[in-house]
Amino acid sequence: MARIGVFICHCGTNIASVVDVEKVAQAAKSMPGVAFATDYKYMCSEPGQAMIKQAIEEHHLDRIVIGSCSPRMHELTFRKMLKATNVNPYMLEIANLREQCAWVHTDRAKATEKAINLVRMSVAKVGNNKPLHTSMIPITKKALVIGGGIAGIQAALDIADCGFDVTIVEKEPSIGGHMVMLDKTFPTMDCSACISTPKMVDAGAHPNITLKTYCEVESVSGYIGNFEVTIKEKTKFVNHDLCTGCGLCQTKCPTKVISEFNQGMSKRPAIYIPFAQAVPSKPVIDENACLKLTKDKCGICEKICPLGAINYKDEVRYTKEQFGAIVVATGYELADWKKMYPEYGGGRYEDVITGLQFERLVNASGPTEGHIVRPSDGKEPKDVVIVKCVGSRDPKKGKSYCSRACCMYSAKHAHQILDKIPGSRVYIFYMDVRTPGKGYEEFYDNTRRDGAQYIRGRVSKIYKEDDKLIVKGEDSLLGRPVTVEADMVILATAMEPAPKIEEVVQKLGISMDKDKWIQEAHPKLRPVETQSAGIFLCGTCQGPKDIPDTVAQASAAAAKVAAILCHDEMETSPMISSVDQTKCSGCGFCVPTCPYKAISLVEVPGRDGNRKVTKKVAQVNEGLCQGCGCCNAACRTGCIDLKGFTNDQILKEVDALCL
Amino acid sequence: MAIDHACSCEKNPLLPSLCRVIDVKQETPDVQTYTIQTLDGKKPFSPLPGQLAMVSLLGVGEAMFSITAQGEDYIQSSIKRTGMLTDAFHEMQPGQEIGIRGPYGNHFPIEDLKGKDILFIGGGIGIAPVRSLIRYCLEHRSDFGHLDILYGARSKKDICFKEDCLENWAKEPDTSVYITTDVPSDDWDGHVGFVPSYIEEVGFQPEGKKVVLCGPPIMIKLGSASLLKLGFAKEDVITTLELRMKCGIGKCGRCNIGSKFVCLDGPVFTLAELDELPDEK
Amino acid sequence: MSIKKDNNWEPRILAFCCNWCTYTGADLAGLNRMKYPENVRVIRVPCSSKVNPQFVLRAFQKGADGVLVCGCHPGDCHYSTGNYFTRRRFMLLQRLLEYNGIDPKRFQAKWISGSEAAKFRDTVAEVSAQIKALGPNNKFVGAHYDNTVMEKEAEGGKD
Amino acid sequence: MAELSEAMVQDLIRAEAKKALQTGEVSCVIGWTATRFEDRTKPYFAQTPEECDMLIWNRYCINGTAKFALDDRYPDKKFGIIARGCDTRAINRMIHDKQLKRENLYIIGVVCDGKENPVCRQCAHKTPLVCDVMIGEPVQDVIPESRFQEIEAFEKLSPDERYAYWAKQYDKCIHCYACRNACPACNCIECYADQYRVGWQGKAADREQNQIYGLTRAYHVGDRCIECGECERVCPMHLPIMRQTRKMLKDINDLFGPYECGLSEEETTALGEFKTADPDEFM
Amino acid sequence: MILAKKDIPKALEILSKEAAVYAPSIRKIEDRTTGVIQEEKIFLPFEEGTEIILDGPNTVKPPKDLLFPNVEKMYQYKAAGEDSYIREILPEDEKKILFGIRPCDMRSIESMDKVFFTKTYVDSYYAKRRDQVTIVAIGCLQPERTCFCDSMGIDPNQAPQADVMMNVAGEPEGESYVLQAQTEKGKALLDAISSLDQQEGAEPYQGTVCSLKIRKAEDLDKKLAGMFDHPIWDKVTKGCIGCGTCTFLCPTCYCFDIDNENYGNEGCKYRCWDSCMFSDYTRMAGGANPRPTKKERLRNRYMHKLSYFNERYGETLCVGCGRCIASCPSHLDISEFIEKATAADPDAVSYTDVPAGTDRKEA
Repeated sequence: MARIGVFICHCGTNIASVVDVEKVAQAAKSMPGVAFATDYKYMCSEPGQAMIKQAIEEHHLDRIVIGSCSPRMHELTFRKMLKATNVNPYMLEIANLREQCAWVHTDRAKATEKAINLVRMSVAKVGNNKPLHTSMIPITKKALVIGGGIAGIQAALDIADCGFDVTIVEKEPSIGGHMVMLDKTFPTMDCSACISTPKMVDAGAHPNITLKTYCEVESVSGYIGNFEVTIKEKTKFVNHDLCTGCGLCQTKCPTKVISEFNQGMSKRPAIYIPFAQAVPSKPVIDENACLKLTKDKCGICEKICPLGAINYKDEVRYTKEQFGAIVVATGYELADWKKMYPEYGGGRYEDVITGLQFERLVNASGPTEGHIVRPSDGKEPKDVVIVKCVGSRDPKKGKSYCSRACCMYSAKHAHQILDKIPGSRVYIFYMDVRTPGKGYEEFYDNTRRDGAQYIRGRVSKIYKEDDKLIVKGEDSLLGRPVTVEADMVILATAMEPAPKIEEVVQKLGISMDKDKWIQEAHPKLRPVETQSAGIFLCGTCQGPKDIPDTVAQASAAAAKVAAILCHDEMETSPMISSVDQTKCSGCGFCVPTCPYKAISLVEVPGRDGNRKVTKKVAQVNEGLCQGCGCCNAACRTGCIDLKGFTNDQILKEVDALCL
Repeated sequence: MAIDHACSCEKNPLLPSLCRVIDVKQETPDVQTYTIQTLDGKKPFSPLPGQLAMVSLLGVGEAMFSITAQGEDYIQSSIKRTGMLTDAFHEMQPGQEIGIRGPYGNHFPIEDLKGKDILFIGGGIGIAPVRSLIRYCLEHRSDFGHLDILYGARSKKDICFKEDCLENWAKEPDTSVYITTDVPSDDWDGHVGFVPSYIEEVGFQPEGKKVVLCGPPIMIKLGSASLLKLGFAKEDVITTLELRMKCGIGKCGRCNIGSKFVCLDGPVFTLAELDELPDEK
Repeated sequence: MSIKKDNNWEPRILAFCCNWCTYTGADLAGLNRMKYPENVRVIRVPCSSKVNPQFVLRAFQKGADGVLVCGCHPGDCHYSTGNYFTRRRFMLLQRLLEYNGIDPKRFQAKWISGSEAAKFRDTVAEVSAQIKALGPNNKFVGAHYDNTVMEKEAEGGKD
Repeated sequence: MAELSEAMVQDLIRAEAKKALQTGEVSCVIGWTATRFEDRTKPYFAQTPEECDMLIWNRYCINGTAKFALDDRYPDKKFGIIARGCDTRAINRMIHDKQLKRENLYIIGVVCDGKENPVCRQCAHKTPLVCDVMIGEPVQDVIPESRFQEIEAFEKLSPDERYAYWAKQYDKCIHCYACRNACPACNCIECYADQYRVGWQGKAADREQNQIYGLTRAYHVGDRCIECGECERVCPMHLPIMRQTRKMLKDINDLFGPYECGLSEEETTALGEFKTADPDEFM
Repeated sequence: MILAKKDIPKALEILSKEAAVYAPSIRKIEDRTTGVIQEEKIFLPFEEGTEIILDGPNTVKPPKDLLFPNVEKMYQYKAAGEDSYIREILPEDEKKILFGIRPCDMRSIESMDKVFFTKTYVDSYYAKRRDQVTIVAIGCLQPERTCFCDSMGIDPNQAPQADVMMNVAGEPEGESYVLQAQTEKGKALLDAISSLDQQEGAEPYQGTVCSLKIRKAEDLDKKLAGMFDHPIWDKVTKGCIGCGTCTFLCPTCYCFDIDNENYGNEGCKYRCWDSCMFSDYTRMAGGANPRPTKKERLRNRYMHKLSYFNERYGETLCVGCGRCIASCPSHLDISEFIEKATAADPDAVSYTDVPAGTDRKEA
C-alpha cells in the first residue's frame, strides 16, 4: 500500500482564513494510505519545501499530496522539488484549495468540508499514480520547408541563418512562388521582383539551404525531432549537375505551350526555365509537351546540349530524409472564377482578366514588356473596370471569407493604369474597402485622388457589345443600376488554398478548416503552429494575407523551428496514452479519435487463448501523442489509457468525492 | 478423506485474521519476502512445509501464496510481481496491516521423506515452497539422509534467498548445493544453463532418493523428463501446482483438476498422482 | 456530512473540467473572488474527451446527485477536436440516462472557456440550484452505498 | 418466379455446404440442425460433406450464426457460414471492427422470410448483404416504420415510470452475459466486464451492477448495433435489451442523420467521427 | 396431515408469523407502453394476498439463492494503521420456510449440503442459513418437456431429505394435500398449522413421471472419467456461446467468486456466484488459462456434473430439472449429451455428431 504524505498550505491567510487547515490535515491522517499529514504557512517557500523533503525521509513517503493553490500555479515547482528526492516527480497531486475553495467560498465549515473532500480526492488519485519518466528523444537538426514561395524562402533563410540545415521542397521548377510574378508591391510600389529575387538567390546560395525544386513530399512519418520524409523528385529530364543553364535548348525547342508563369498570356517551349530570374536557373522538360517524350520525334535539345545534360530516360526518384521540424508554406492559388461566375463571360472574353494576369501584363518582363494592352487585340484600354470580391465574401457562389489583399492590389492596379495610360478611366466595383495596414489607407486615398471611381456594388453581368465589354452593376449607395462600357475588366479573384492541399495535410497529419486553409493550433496564441508538434505553417496556406504578413509569419515560424533545433534532444511529456496490448482487440476505434494521428495498428506477437499468434493491436506513437485522452473514452475494453490521468485514477477520484 | 487438514480459524474458514507485516525484504528485483505476525506479536498459525496462505491486502484483493518459512513468532511468504495485486503488495512497508487466512492445502509428505536422501529442485520463485521443506529438513536434520539442493534463476540478481542459496545451505552438514543461472553475467562465476540440463549434467542417482521439484510449468515439464531419464520413479518426484484460487477451502470451484481441488487436495502432488488426473495443468 | 433527510441537505455534484479551458476558468473565478456553492467539486482532466461515460455511471452509482462535464467551446479545444467527440458522446449519454429515468438536469455538459469565470460561477450556481430542487438522487445508487461510513471521516476521523 | 419452399431451400443449403466442404478450402459450415423439440433448432457445424445432411432450414432457425466465426480468430481455413440478412450484417459488423477478415469466410447467403422470433418483424434487410453464393430471390429492403415506435412510446412515460421499469428489469437480470456473448457487436477479445479492474464492473448480480452493465453495454454497442435482436432472444430472463440499444440508434438517427449499421464493411460509426456542424446543446 | 388447497394461504399466514416464508409466486412487470405484463415464476417472500402457484411448471430460477445468495457479504474491513479491523458479517438470524420446493430442487440442496458441510471445512455462511431453513417439498405434478429427473434417479413424487413432504391427495386434481413430516423441524412446522388439518383425505398421489426419458448408462461417471480426451468434446461444445445462463439457472451450481467493494479505507468483502463458463474464471494473473476455450470449459462443466462430483461426493450433480435446456441461448441440451456419452465408444478416435431429433421425420 502506498505511503502518502499530505501537506496543507495556509498560503499565508489566503487559504487559512476560510479553510480550517489544521482540521483538513487532521482529517487527511485517516484517509487511505496516508502515512503523514501536516499544514504549513507557505508550502511553496524554501522552508516549506524543505519540510516536505524532510517528511519524505522521515516517514518513507512514496507519494505526495499538496493542498494549496491551483496545480496550474505550482505543479511544476513541486515536481521540480521532488526531483531532488526519492519520490518520483509524478507521484504528486495537488488539491486546489485556494482558487477553487478558499477564494470562492465564505462559509468556513462548508469550505473546510469541501477542502477535506478535495484532499481526499487527491489522496485517492495519488494512491494510483505510477512513477513516470520523461524520455529524451534526439533531434535531427534539420528543417524541411514545404513550398518555395516568399514564405518558404523567408522561413528557410531565417532557419539557415541560425545555423541549421534546411531543405526547401518546391513543386515548380523554380522557387519564387507568386511574389515574383507581381509587378509592384503596395503601398510602397517597390518592384516586386527586385526585392524577392535577391532572396531567391540568397536561398539558392546559402550553404545551409538545399533546394529541391520540381519535387514533392511523398510521405511523412515520425514525430517532432524525428520526421522521416520521403521526397519525390519529378522527372526533369535534364541533369542539373551537368547543366549550366546556358538556355540554348530553350531557344531551339520547336514546341510551344502556354506559360504558367505568365498566367497563360504567352507561350514557352517544352524545355524551359520558367522565368529569367529563376532559381535554379536550369530547365526542365515538360513531358506532356515534349515531342520526343510524347511522340518519340524531335530530340533537338539532346543534340544541341553542349554538356549532354539531357536525359529522356529520366525516372522519378524517391529519397528519404530525416528532419527535426517542418514548415508548411504551400501558399495559395486563385480561385477559378470562370466556373463561379458564368455571368462574367465564364472566360469567353479575353479582356476579362484576373489581377494576377494584370500583374504580368504590367510587368516589364511580362508578355507585353510592361505595356498595358488588351489581350484580345493589343489595343491600349481606356476604360478599365476592376471588380473586387470575385469569389470572396460571396458564400453563395464562392467563399465566405475576405481574401484580404485584393482591396490593396486593386487600388494599386487602378493607380498603375491611371499612371501609365493617360486619359484612362478606372471604375472599381467594391463592397467595402479594407485598408488595415501601414500606409494602406493613404495609398487608397491617393488612388482615389488619381481619379479612380469607386462604385459600391456588385457586378451582375459582363457581356460584349461590339468592341466593348458592358459591365452591368448596381450602385448600392445611390440605389440605381450602373452600366459601364469598358475596354478591359480586371477581376480581383479570391485566393484559395493551393491545389492538392488535402494531400499535404493528410500526409502530415494536420488539419484544415472549413475552407481548406490549414488549421493553426490556436488562432490567437499559436498562430504559426499546427496541432502536430514540430509542424509549423506560414504564409497563405493558413489563410489569405499580403506579403508583409506572410514574411512576418515566416520569420515567426522560423523562430519556432530554431527553438526546437537548438536543442540536441528534447524531453517528452510522460503523460501520454499507452496501450495494454495484451487486452487490445485491435478494433481501431481509437484511431480516428486522435487529432494527432498518433495511433496506428501494428502487428505484435500475442496470445489467442493459449495459442501464440501474431495479432493486430493499437500502438501510440510517443512522439506524436499530446495526452488529451480522447482515445481512452473510445476504447471499450479500457486498454488504452492516459498516464497520469488513468481511468482507474479518475474512478478513484469519483469514488472519493462520492463518499 | 486421507488428508487431515488443520485450520487455524476455528469458526469461519473464510475469515482472515488481521496481521501485520513486520519486515519486507527485497530478494530480487521482482520478489519480496514479507515477515508476518499477528497484531499482538504472535505467529498467525503453524503451517506444515508446502502449505499455503491466503494473503489479503485489505481493499485491494487477496491471493494464495506458499509459505516459505516460519519462526517462533512469524511466518514468511515471498511474492513475485506479476500483476495489479502483486504490484500493490510490493508497495507494502513494515507496519502494513494485512489479512491472512490458512494454512490451506496438503503439505510435503514428510513421513515418506524421512530417512531418505532428498533432491530439492527449484526454479525462479518456485524455490519458495521448497525452502519451507528445506528448512524443515535442516531443523530435523537427523531424520533425513543426504540433501541435494539444485536451484536455477534467470541471472544472479534473480536468485531468491541469496544468503541461503549462496552461503548458508552449503555449510550445512551432508548437503550439496547446485546453483545455475539461465544467462551468464559478469558478476556470476557459477554454472550457467537451464535446470533440466543441469539435472542431467550432475546425474543424480535415483536410489533411495526422493525429489521435490517446484518451478514454472515449463521447468516442471522438462525437469520431470530429465529426472525420469535418470531413472527416478514418478512416485518419487514430488511437485506443486498453481492455479487460480479464490476460497482456498475447496468450495468455490475453480482450482479443480478432475475431481481434485488444488487448494485442498494439493498443491503437493507426485508425478504419479498427476498422471491420474486429466491433463489440464 | 449531513444525512440526506436533513433539510440542510446539500447535493453532491461532480464536475469534470478540462485543464485548458474550464479548469482555468474556475481558477479565474477564484482569482476574481467570485462566490459559488460549495457542493460542486472539480475533477481535473486534460480534455473533456477523456471523460468516459463509465465515470458518470460510476458517480451516480456511488451516490452523486449531479454530474457536470465541462470543456472548451467547440473549435477551441486545446487538442483541436476532442470536444467534438465529447459533444457526441454526452448528447447520447444524456439521452440514454434520461431514458433510464435520470433527470437530464442531473447530467449536464457545458462549454466554458478559460476567460468565462462568470459563466463558470453561474453554471455551478444554476446546476447546484437545479439539483437542490430535484432533491437527492436515488436512482442507480448502489445497494452497498453507505452514507454513515463517511460521517466519521468528515469530522476528522475518530480521535 | 415461384418462391422456393422451405424444403427446397434446405436442399440448396445442404448442396452448397457440401460443395464448399468438398473443395477443402472450408473447415466447416455453420447452420442449424434439429433438436429433440420440433420447435427448436440449434447451431450446427458441418465438418464433412456427410454431416451437411444434418443441416436444416425452417422457421425455427433463429440462432445467429455469424458470431461463431470469432471462435477461431486465426483460422487455417475458411469458415463457412449459412447467413440470413441479419447474419450478414453481423459479419459486416465484425469485419468493420477488424475482428474478422472477409477472405477467411465463405458465406452462403439465404434470403430469409422471417423466423419465429419477434425481432424479425422489424427486419429491414432480409436479403444477405454480403455473400459468396446466394440462395433465394433478393427482396426489397424496407426499413419498417415501426423501427423506433417502441422507443418513442417508452420515452413518453414519466422519468419515474421509466426508472421503475428498468429497475425491475435489472432486478431480474442474472448477469449471465448471454446478451454480450451472442451480440456480434460485442466482439472485444477481453470485455471490460471480464477484467479485474476495481470500479469498472462488479460481478455481483444485484440491481446496481446489472444497471451499470446494462447501460455500459448499451453505450458500447449502441452506435454499432445491427438490430439482429440476438441479445433479447438469448436473455434467459427476457429483459427488453433492444429497447436500450435501439434508443441509442434512434438518438443517433435523430441527431446525426439516418443511421443503420452493418450494411457494409466500410461505414463509419457515430462515435468514431464528428461533424463540426453537429447539433450543440451544451452552449 | 391433510391440508385443503384453499387453506394454503391461511397456513402460510400462520407460518409467516414465525418465519419468513418463501413460496413459488409470480413476479410481474408491466410495460406501460403496451400494457403487456411480463410474468415470471420464482420464489417470492409470502405476504398476505400473494398468490401462490404450487402446480404448473417449476420456477424459472431455482431456490438456491435463499441458501446461497447471489451476493453475500463476508466481512467488513478497514485498512488504516492502528484503526484497522476485520469484522465478520454472518447472515442474519432469520428463520425461513421454503414452501413448495420440487424434488429435483430438494435434491440439489442435498448436493450443496455436501459441498458446504463436508470435506474438511464447513462454510459458516451457508451453514447459518441452512440451519435456519425449514423446507416443505411438494410432489411434482406437471413436469415440463425438458424435465428428466427420473432418468437421473430422482422420484418426482418424493423428496426424502425435505422437512415436510407434501403431495396432492388422491388424483392430481384433488382438492387437498397430504403433508408428512420427515424431520423434527418438519413436525414442528406441521404442529404450527395443525388447526387447519382436515383429518381425512386420500393417499398422497405418487403417479408423476417425466415426459423426457433419456438413456443414461449406469456407470456414466466412470465412463466419462476415461473420456477426457475423447473427440466427442470437440463436437458437443461447438454451439456454446460461453454465457453463464446454464450455471446461474442450475440448482446445483455452487461456484463463487470473492471480491471487494471499498468506501474510502473501509470496505466489504463479498462473495457472489461465478460461472465456470466465463473466460476469466480460471485465468491467472499472468494471463495463462488452463481452460482457454469453451471446449475446455463446457467439458469441465459436464464432467463436473456427471463424473467428478460422483467421484468426490458419490452422486451426480445434475438433477434433471431441465432449466439449462429450456434457457440455453444455443439450445444445447445436457440430456442429449448424456445420451450421446452413453452411446459413445469410449476409445473412438473420431466422432460424428448426430443431433437428437434428426431422426425425426422431416417435414
